Amino acid sequence: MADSTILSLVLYLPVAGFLAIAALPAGRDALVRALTLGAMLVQFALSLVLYAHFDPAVPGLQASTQVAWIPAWGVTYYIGLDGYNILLVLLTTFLGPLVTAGAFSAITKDVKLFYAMVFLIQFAMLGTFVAQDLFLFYLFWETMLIPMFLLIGIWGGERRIYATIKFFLYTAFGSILMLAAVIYLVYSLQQTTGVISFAFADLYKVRLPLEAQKWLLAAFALSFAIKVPMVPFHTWLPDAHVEAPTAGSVILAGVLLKMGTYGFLKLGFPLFPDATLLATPILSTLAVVSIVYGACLALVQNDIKKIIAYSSISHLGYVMLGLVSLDLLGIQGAIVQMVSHGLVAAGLFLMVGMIYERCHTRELAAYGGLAKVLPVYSVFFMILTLASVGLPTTSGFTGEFLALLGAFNAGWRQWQGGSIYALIVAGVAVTGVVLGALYMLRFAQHFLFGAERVPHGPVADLNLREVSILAALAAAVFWLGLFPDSAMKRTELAAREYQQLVSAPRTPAPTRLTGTPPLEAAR
Amino acid sequence: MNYLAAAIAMAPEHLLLAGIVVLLILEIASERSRAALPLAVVFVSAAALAAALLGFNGWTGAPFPGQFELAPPAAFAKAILLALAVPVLLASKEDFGEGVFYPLMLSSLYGVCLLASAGSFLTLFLGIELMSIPVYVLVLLGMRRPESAEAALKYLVLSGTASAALLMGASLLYGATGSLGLSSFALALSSPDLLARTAVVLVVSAFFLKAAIVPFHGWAPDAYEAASVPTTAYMAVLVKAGVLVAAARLFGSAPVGELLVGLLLVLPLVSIVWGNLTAMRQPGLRRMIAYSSIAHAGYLFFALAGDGPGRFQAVVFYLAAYGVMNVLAFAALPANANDVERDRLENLKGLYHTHPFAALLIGMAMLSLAGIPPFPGFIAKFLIFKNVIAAGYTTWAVLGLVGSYIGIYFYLRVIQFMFMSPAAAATGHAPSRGLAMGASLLCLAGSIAIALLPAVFLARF
Amino acid sequence: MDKVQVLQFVAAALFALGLTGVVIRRNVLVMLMCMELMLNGVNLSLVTFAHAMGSAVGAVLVFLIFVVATAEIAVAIPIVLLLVRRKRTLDVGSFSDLKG
Amino acid sequence: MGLLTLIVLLPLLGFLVNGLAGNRLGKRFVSVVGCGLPAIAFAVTVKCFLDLQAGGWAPLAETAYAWAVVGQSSFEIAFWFDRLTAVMALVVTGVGTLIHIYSIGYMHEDKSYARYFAYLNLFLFFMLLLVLGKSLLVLFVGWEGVGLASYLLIGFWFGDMEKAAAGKKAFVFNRIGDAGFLLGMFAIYSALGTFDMPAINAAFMGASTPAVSASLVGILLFIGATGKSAQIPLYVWLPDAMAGPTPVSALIHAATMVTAGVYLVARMSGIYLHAPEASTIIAAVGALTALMAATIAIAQDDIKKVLAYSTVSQLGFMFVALGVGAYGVAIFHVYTHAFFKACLFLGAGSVIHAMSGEQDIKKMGGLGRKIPITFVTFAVATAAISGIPPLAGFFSKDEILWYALASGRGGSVLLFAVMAFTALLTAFYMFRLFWLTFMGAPRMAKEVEHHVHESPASMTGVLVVLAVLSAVGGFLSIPHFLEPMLPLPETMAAMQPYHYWVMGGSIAIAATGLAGAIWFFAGDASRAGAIRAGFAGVYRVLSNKYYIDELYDRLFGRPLVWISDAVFLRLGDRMIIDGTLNGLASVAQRAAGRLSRVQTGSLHKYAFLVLVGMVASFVWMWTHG
Repeated sequence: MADSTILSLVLYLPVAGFLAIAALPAGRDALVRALTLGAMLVQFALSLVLYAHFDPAVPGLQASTQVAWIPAWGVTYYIGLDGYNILLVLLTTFLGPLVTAGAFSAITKDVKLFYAMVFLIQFAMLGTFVAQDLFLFYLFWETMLIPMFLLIGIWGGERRIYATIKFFLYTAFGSILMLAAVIYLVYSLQQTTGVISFAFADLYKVRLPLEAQKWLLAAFALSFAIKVPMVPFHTWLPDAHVEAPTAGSVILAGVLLKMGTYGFLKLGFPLFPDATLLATPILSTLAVVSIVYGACLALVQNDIKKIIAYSSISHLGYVMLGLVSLDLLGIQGAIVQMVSHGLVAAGLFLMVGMIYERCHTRELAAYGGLAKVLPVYSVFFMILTLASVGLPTTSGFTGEFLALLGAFNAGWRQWQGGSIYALIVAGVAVTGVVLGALYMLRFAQHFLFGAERVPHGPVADLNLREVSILAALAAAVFWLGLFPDSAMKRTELAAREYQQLVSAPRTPAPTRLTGTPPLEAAR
Repeated sequence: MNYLAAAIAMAPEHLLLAGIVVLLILEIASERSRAALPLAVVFVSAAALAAALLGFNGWTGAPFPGQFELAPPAAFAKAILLALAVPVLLASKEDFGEGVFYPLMLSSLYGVCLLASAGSFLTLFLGIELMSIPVYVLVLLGMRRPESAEAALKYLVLSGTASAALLMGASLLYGATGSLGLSSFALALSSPDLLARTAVVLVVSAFFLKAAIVPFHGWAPDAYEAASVPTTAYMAVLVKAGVLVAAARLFGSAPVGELLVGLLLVLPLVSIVWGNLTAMRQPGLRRMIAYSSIAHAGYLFFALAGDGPGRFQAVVFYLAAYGVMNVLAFAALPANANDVERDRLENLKGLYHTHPFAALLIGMAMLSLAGIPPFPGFIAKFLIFKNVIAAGYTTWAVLGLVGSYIGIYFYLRVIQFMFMSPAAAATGHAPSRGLAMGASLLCLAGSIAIALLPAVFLARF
Repeated sequence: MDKVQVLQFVAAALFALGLTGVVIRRNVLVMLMCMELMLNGVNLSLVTFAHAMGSAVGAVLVFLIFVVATAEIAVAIPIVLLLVRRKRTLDVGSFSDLKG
Repeated sequence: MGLLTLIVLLPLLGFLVNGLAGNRLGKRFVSVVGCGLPAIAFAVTVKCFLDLQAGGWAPLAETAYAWAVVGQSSFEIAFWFDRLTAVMALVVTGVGTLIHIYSIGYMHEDKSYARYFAYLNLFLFFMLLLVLGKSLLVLFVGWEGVGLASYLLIGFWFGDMEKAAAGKKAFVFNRIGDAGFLLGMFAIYSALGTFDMPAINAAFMGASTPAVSASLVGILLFIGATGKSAQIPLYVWLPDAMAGPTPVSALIHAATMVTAGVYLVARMSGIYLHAPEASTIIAAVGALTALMAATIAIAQDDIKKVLAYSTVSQLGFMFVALGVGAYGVAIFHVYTHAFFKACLFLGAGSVIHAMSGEQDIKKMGGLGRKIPITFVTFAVATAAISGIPPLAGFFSKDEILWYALASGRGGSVLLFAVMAFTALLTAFYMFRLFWLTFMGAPRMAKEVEHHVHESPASMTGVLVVLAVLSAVGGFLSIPHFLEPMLPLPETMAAMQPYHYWVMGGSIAIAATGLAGAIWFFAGDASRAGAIRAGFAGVYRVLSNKYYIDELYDRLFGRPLVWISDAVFLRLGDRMIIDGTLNGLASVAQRAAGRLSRVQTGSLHKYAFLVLVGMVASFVWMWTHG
């Protein structure tokens, strides 16, 4: 079977599953669960095949499918795998079964609708990653909001309505401006080159005048920065995480947040290189602020979900730092850190969910000495905590270390060039290593150690289902920590392309557009 | 003149006319006949089919030169609008118990068709009035509420004023250019002559009034609320469609200067914001939809700011996408003996648990109206703003998009009610009925088609 | 200032008068009359132009307007009757159950 | 798989076996695995040493695998075995094995027996990674790993929040150091493009000076060392680390892990030889730490606390040696210190064992007769640390003092004076400890006294071995052995004549300290009491460790929490960001209310709006253009 076929299968399996369980009569919950898990496992297996077949030596797309869709607008249905998305696709399909299995006991209300939504969001997320056409990308990008909106809003906690509407409106605002930017970009392309196309590959070719680039980058960056989220666009995240059901939080932290960083990596920066280079100081500053700010806030939370939520903000700061460093090490580190955070945060949220099912509270103060009562649970919790702290041999280390090293390298080069700012920024970022240890160990200490305090105890330790979920995660964490090379081999060419796209100048198109530059159009 | 040509070109209109006659005869013949609805459906679908055929055969010509022209785009526009009328009819069983409604609706549709191929202000005026006057009656005969008379009066008076303004404008154009052809308006757009400019203002504001653009919108919420559900759907979709199609024909592909764009876009922008804001606080579904349709009228006029050739396409495509979802929402709305109860948004709480299918359909409709992908509403909105930006009015486009952002909230609110709130106490909602569900499924199919294969539609205009 | 212009001014005045009437008068019947007044303004201007240019189109439209106006009134009167029966007044201000 | 890899992997295997299946396998099996594998590792290390010797001391190197390859830069997991590695590895595996064996007896009653040995093996694994690593990256992996192991072992009895907190404190303070270490690594990498330590040393020794200042890198790396090796300002975690089981204190917090910083500096000597400023700082910090810790040790009553501060102080000695360029000597002290300090801790463990958990030396005394083996071995070790010839401690400490005075690389009279005084204090507090514990009249409660008993053979045996080592270990001159790769600094000619004076002096110092301690504590307690009363203020400051912990809390701990909570969370997130957003939302709501009130429902209002609209349009039309 051709890889392109497999990719389409991977992408559309969720749709098939969605329709299948939609067709089922109500009340067949067990069947729905089994069916979903089965579909997810098959999907993961298929994407493993794709991963294995993926040739690190081939630049550009693999397993791609392109079909004319709306010729009049230059929109094509264009999907494919490349170094940018291969790991994220794998991550998504890997988390799919875990999310499904993780929700077996937690979700008893509207089970059908729930798994339908899980399928839907799986589809949308995969689509966003594999889309190679800006229109298609935007379609999937926005579609993602709907299932997440329902996941939080229907199965969430007390303040779920507020949280979910906040989430939707926050993200939708970014998208609206991005839409305008997308259209403007495509029309500039048409006016400069004559071809009208939404394909990334074609859009990379155009080089807009700096003035236009600034506006467009601002629009794209806002949308992505909200998704990442970067301080100060982050306040939707804690609420969304706290109110969301476990599965929601896992998907959110595991994959959804990567959309923002992926957007920067694949679109935001490569499309507007000049503006990016201009904005690098701002972006790197925001990244470091996110690292420190998120860590500090995680330090003073008493809701265990909030701690992880803020830690996510901090961890994704490293990703942004690596991306803007434009240093190969940093970029690779950023990519690995995306995946690593996906695994670790997802795992932590799953574990929070497991304890919440048993003890029905998220108050950190309510817990204590779990290590005695739930030894197995504690072992996995410790592993994930250490991965989050970025201890060597875990995936967290690979990502953080390389990202920081890259940022420092870039800063060093600029220092030789005469500007020390970037170097200072990188230096400050390193404090995140200390703060990370502070808040995660505080968490672990109150949670696992000290006198035994188990609300609604006594409670049973993890069952086989939960253990296998966490074992899979732990395995992935160590795999990426000890042998990251097989993964990084596959992303290397993409990282190089990104680096080259952003830093190397392109054949400049006529700098004056025939179209009206933004904000001068109407008077 | 060539009778055959006239017969062919006006086949949809003729079919509607035949339908009207038959229905009237039926009405005279028997008191309460069950055949009215099926007949109406048959005739309307036949008319739609005829229009579509004309389009596919690329039939072009002017049986009444200068008055009535037909070209494939117009034909397809008719086909789509008539097709939109079918689910409205299907969903109207309860509310239009008596047969008398159907001839009225058909004659109104006749007006719509006339507008789609009007060549001069005579046909334009004829079409508009033919479209509107039956609707006054439909609103009045809603009769499920005491206020319907009041609503009808408001609609009638303001719409009458609009007609007067339109005619005044037409007359001045006549004076300025010596012709009543629509092309005279296109000429006037670019002429510095005071008379012509005055005429343009009069005509534009007449259209604003008919399309319920702020501040000419006063009648819309009241009329929408007091009318029966199918009538509301009809007004929101087809009347608006008729007006906008006429406007598109009027503007043709005439270049719109900076200055006129100001006139053309300021008020629509205002009504986008106004409509979306006001809709947030509405307790009733129909009133909310009324304000949402005020906003949507705003987007539709944005389409006219785009470059010439694309306008008609954009308008019709948007009308199709917006109309199909609007009708879907109304068709899926569960029936209720008490019209007020049926309308109250509060009563939609927990609808997913009582009427899951209806809830899903309404939910989709809301998202589509909000312009969220992957629903057709998004593609339509995309098309419009693409044209506006392509024409170089980026700022206007950005403002319009931000305005549309404001709207998202109240659509989400409906979904929140249906899915995230505990079921409301005894709402008296009847279980979903076959015919209405069929209607909404029809719309669903249509919307899926639009979303998946927009190119197929776009290629027709 | 020739005849046409004078007549046009009269027509415009009629139209304006009608519009103002619709806005300021609170009596439904008067309102309807004012609507007719606007239409008559239109008619006057149309015939004037038609005469001035010696083309018949304008006149045709005038006849059309008569017909339509009649139809409108034919619909309007029963509505007013209904309202009056309910409210026992002709004051439009009192027909304001629908608002918000 | 090469031998070096094998050395590293053996303890890891132990960790996996005991960690995953320990509880099911039973104590006997656990102890066999837990002690057997380190023993084998020791054997393999010896084998490697012999290979090294056979190979004419040409370093052995082997690459396990490439961890990551990015562009041109490849990060490999590679190992390196030269003279320095040999010494460290032998000490780690040797002393490590001994302490494992000791633990069998010490931890026998503990429920989490398997977990204990798993952790201990895990520690060995990372420690060996640290000393065997060829590149800074591998070293750092081990560096962080031993931190983890010590965190887990300090908090081994996590039921007690105090102990868990101690573990966290250790980890965090190490992390602070690691941040510096990271920066140092980054700077090196940015300048040289490699983490390979031989290459780095070569680059700095080479003719062309690298693009980075050696002192900058040196200081950054040293910050890492202050964290791991408990030097000012980051030493505060070590005393608290005594919360862990005593063998752990012996292995991790005395013999091996805490010396990692010393190893790092010695290993990177190539940099420090060209970093005079850094070296000066190291010497200063070392001397200060040594003095400060020694003074604190005088006023401590917890047997383990005293030993902990003595460890900090001894580490200070080592850093002084590093600071004056006598790297071999520092390693020499690492080696001897490993023996006698391990012996002291294990002896203390034996005492605590005998005292059924009591650690306060005020409540001891007269144990000498009851637990003779412990008594004797402890005596030997005490003498060794105090620098009584010909015990091990004497040789290493004497050399340090000599180079502190005479080294051409920053030796000075002041430095010598400080270190000499510290040596005096060392002898004093060690004999105080010794006397209060073993001599004089018993001060413990009757039933406790009744229970006092000698420890099992598995413990005493180890004590004896270590005692012997700390007695004779000094005759093996490590500096001489290391000289080919870590040449000793040339000494100032002016000082040459004083060499033997220094030696004699150090003996005298030790004797004085001993005498002073006996004079104070041998007779009735009143004498000590009088002195204590005399210097009440000083005593309070000392027994409260100069209030450093409180200072740090006020300076850093509380402000951090305050900023996070009050500024970031309440002001930033809640007030500014969410405040703005909610404000906008409510504005929209209010606007909606206003606008819907325009819809009054009366027709002529609507008509009026129409009129307004039209007029406005006219005005627009006529005014524009």
